Amino acid sequence: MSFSHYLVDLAKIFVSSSIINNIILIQFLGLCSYIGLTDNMSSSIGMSFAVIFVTVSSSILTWVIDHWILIPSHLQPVLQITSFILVIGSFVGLVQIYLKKASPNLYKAMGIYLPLIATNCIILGVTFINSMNNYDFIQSIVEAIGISLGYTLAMIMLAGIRERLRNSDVPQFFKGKAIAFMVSGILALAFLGFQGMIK
Amino acid sequence: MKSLVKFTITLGALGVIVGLLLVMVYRITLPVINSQDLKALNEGLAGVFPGDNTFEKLNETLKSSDQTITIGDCYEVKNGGNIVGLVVTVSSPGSQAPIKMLVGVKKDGTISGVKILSMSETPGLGANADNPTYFVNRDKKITFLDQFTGKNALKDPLVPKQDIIALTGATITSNAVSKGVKIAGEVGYNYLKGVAP
Amino acid sequence: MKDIIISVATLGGFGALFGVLLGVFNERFKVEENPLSKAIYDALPHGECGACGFPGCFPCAEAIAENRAVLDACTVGGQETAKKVKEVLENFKKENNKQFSNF
Amino acid sequence: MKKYLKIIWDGISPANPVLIIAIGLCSVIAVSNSVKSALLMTFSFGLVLIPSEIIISTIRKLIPDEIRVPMFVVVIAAFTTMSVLLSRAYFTTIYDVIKLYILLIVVNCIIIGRAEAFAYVHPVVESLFDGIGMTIGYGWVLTAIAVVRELLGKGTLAGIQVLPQSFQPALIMILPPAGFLMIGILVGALETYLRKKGDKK
Repeated sequence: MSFSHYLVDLAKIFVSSSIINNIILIQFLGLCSYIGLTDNMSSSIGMSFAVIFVTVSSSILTWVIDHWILIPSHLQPVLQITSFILVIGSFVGLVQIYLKKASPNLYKAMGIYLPLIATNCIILGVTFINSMNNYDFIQSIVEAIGISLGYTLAMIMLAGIRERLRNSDVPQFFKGKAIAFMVSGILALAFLGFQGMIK
Repeated sequence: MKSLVKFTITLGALGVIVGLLLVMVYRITLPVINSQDLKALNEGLAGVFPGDNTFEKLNETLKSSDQTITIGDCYEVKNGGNIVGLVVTVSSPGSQAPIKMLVGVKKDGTISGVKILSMSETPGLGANADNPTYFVNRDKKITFLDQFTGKNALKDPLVPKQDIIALTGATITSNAVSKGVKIAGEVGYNYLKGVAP
Repeated sequence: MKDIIISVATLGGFGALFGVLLGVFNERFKVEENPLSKAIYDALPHGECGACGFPGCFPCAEAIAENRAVLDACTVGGQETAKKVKEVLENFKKENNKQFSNF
Repeated sequence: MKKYLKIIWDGISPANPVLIIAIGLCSVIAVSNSVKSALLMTFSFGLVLIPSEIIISTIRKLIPDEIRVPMFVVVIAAFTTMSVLLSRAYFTTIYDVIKLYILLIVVNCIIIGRAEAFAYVHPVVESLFDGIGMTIGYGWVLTAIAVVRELLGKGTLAGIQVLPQSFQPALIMILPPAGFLMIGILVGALETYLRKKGDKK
């Protein structure tokens, strides 16, 4: 198809992966770090950068593995899950070691949630979505960028809201994580409004 | 330096062991899985195009008019030597991944039956598409897929909220299935027109 | 036979490659661990539940080590964990008074 | 024996994976709209979590600390793939039912969360009981939410018509956002219960 068609298609993938099918508020993947870290803004931003880096680099490498090794050798049903996760887990290991040195307080703020990115539903989700829709190389990178920016958008939104909630009188019953769930429910409802924006 | 060697050996050895185990299990289970898939396919074909017919795989792949829908293998339906219809494998983009279906098409374009081969829609919502106990019409016990049987791919619009009742809470899945069936019906009709007028 | 080679080569190969990468990163970005927080971390129940307000047990252990948090910060652990943490702190203080003082 | 019961009880309420540690939420919200899928999810979840914790716990001495994350994920992913292949070949009826959930479980954070937090530092038997406790803890929360959502959303319970036909189901309850709201209420309830129990002690 013509080049302009291809660009329109890329834009469609980007918009639908970041907003319309937002990975957190519509597809409900990656909620563990979403609820756990948004009680302070700096760890949410730190986590989002870590997720962007690992998502994009993993989807590049997993696309290469998928199309150069797995599909030609018909070993996809066997090796796909394990090889993708090996790549993602190792990238997370690299980020973990690097962050421990580069910004120790960010590393401490992320705590348990940093290793959790490894199986974090988002990254494996992205690589699987790319593989199932058999996107080509550029499309899978755009999808990865779109989804991780969608993740960042949702994280920063909730982190901002929770910071304001801290000094407003939340009923005792809902203090802490409970109000974060309620707010996310309303955010998810709002994001439902984007459905069907792209025909 | 020491940790580098330690990591490489441990991760490398783990990769090798896991690789070996996975292939071993794959080799044992592959023949069984293939025979199961073949059985499921034959059941699917018979289910989608009732009657005692023989199914013969086409070696040419047919083109679909709509760019988002891809047509897979097609099977000519023969009854006593003459062609009575075509079963088309079609996959259309669902909410997260493509939905793969078998669609039976008669010579005049009417749909003889639809079966979903694979999809990954959310359980309880989109996944109700092939749920035998989920009825769009409770008293006549018609499931979501039964609606398509008997409709004509050329004359009927086959669009949710018009002549197809959509799945509650899963508009994307309903649209994807309906569009897939419509395109498969057209492709089947055009092929059959050329082969058996 | 071919599939065994491919499978072992892919997983083994990438495993070794990432082993090297992780090893290099680990050497280059070495950071000395605070022995006290490591000791306190071992005393905690590793529920990683975040009930103490810290995202995970290690941040909580470091907070106790740098006395940013109180001894029984770990609510799930309750009394016995608090007792264990107190023991770790005591014998740490006895062993190397000098090192402990500059934290 | 009392120690093991404590571990199981931890999984059920004080350290409930979903409500307190807040991990594994991805599948809870997506799947908790009908009791049938909630029970099937819990069954397939236990099928993967318990053996994974046992495997990780047996080989925990061989895993260097710095690269424990890649090691865990590869072991668990390999184990899940093998069980999928075996169940697809030999237990096809079970496989057809839980095939949608398997992918959800492989990405589930509880398995890695527990491998990292518990199985890596505890002996095998305790890890087994932690797996059981976590599965029950995960299961009761999922089913509780599913009961409420299916009742209000469809008027049925595990597919059986419970509320009279005249009841107009609130469609919102089966839509995913309701999963968030339901968990919010449950977390609030459990935390107030624990806070009250904590003050009394």
